[in-house]
Amino acid sequence: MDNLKQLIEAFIFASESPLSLDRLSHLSEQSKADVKAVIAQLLQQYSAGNRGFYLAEVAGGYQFRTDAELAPWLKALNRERATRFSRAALETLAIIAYRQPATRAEIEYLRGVDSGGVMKTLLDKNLLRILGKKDIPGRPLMYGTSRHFLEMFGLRDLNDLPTLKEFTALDPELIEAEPLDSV
Amino acid sequence: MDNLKQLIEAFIFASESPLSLDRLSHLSEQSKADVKAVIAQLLQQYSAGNRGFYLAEVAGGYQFRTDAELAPWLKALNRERATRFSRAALETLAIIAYRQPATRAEIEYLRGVDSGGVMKTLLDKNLLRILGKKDIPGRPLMYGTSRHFLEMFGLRDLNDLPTLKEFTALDPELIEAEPLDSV
Amino acid sequence: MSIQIQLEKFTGPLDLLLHLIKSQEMDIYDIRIVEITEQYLSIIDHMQQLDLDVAGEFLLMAASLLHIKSKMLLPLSDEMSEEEEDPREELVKRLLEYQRYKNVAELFQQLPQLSRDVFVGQSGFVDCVEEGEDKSEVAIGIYQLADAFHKLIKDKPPEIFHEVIKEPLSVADYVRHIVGKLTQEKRISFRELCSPGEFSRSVLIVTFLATLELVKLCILRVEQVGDFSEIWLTLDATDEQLAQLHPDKELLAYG
Repeated sequence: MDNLKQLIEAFIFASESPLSLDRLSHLSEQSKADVKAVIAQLLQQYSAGNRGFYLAEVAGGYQFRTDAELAPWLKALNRERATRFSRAALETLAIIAYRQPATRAEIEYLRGVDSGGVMKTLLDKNLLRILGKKDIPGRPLMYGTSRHFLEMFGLRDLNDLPTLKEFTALDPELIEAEPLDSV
Repeated sequence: MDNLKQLIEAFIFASESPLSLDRLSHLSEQSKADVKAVIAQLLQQYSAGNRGFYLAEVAGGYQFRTDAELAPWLKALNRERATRFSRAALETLAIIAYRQPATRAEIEYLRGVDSGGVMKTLLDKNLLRILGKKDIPGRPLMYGTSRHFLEMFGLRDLNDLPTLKEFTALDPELIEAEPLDSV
Repeated sequence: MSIQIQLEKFTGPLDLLLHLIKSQEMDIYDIRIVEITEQYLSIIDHMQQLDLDVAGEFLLMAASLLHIKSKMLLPLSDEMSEEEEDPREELVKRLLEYQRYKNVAELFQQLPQLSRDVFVGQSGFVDCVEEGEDKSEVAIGIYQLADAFHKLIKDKPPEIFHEVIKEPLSVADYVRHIVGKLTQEKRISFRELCSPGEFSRSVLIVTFLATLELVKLCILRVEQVGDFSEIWLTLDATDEQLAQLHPDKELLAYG
């Protein structure tokens, strides 16, 4: 290996968990002494100068980590993932999009779990709106999707959502039953 | 912010997906011009000297990535298996990448073969997305490539796609006039 | 040429045709259609002899090739020959276009791919992971939305919401109804009021509730001569009292 330092740096960078000296030596097929010398260089290199992350010795191995002092800034990164949803939020949004007006009981029937918390989050994010009360005993609230929902998904209106028929048309098993020339 | 470079480096490092200039400017609460200058420094810094990873411009943002030439070594790390693309999947991706928004009928006309199953797989892997419905009779769904597609192939944006040699697009009217079922 | 061709190796009929054209060193702009059709058909035949499933698309292309071939064999009419299209034209266009995307597909295969050739850092070890975060996050788009809904309803029996269908009945309406009837007839039996054959159970319940309500309001008098004998209802109110009677849904507190 010509450039062991480059390789060790890449291993540590790409690994999910800290890599021990033994493991690095095994992976790079180099002696532990050689790997250790390279790690010493890297440790020094990353500690000099203000870097956004540093090489940490942790859990018996080596790992790149961000500086703890940057944590307040980096928290914003997690919070801001606007286009990522939990499975629960996605399911709830999907039911309401297709079933609106939908009551909480209907949503929970389909999901099989309590959905109050998720619905509140979606309301807070302005993806849902309350359409009124349903004219049945108990007068439960009816929910629908908001304009912001349409904007977020780039839909002109709700008719732009694929129907279930269109969706299942992609399913290979259904397609086999209907050969192409007869479609 | 005392040390913008340190912060930007940490943001890019800590983010799951590439961060755009806009996003970095917003997160760091600094002007785009300032952030851009810092990124230029980082790009230079990481390209100089043999590093284990470099700062890549991909999917409209910035992300640290390992060098492709280290792949044979890094594969040994216990990681999730890489997506293997079948030829059918790559053909379908190629057509959609260059012709988006594309309908399923267009794709199947060009490939000469049913593509529903392949498209579903690509949608499941988040490489495609539904762009809405086309304003022609039957309102078929339109498909395009996703941001994840750019990330997967290390493309900055769709303009980064290689230009096709002697590319003369098939007359779109031909496709409309000759849907699969009538061929 | 060898017939040992496996259709599975080809992504479709266009792919197979391109292979044949290439292996015969033909000019794609001037395909020898008779030759290529024969070869194509013999491959399909061979597959069918081996009892292999030949996909519909391959058979469709065989039909198209035969069609083009027959057109090519027709003598050209003198007047039309200038304007008439080459029967191969559309096929050539499709083959050329397909070839381009086939090349792109090969190029994609060679591009450094994420998690195959190129790796990104793991962000899991940033010192600021928010607590209680749902880890199973998904990127979301129209497809993901449709997919989530499809999966949910696929596992569920169709529609068995315990929806209570509200009949257009209210106690207030029946209070008015009974008062109206009694104003006309002075005295009616409770049995007549309820004649069970004609009314649904909910009508009976509402009628009963309305009767009780009227008794409570001291508007109705109820008389019975002996046990299990007829129950007679008569109005026991002045016109003034009746005029003031505005049975209100909310007031009565029945649905």
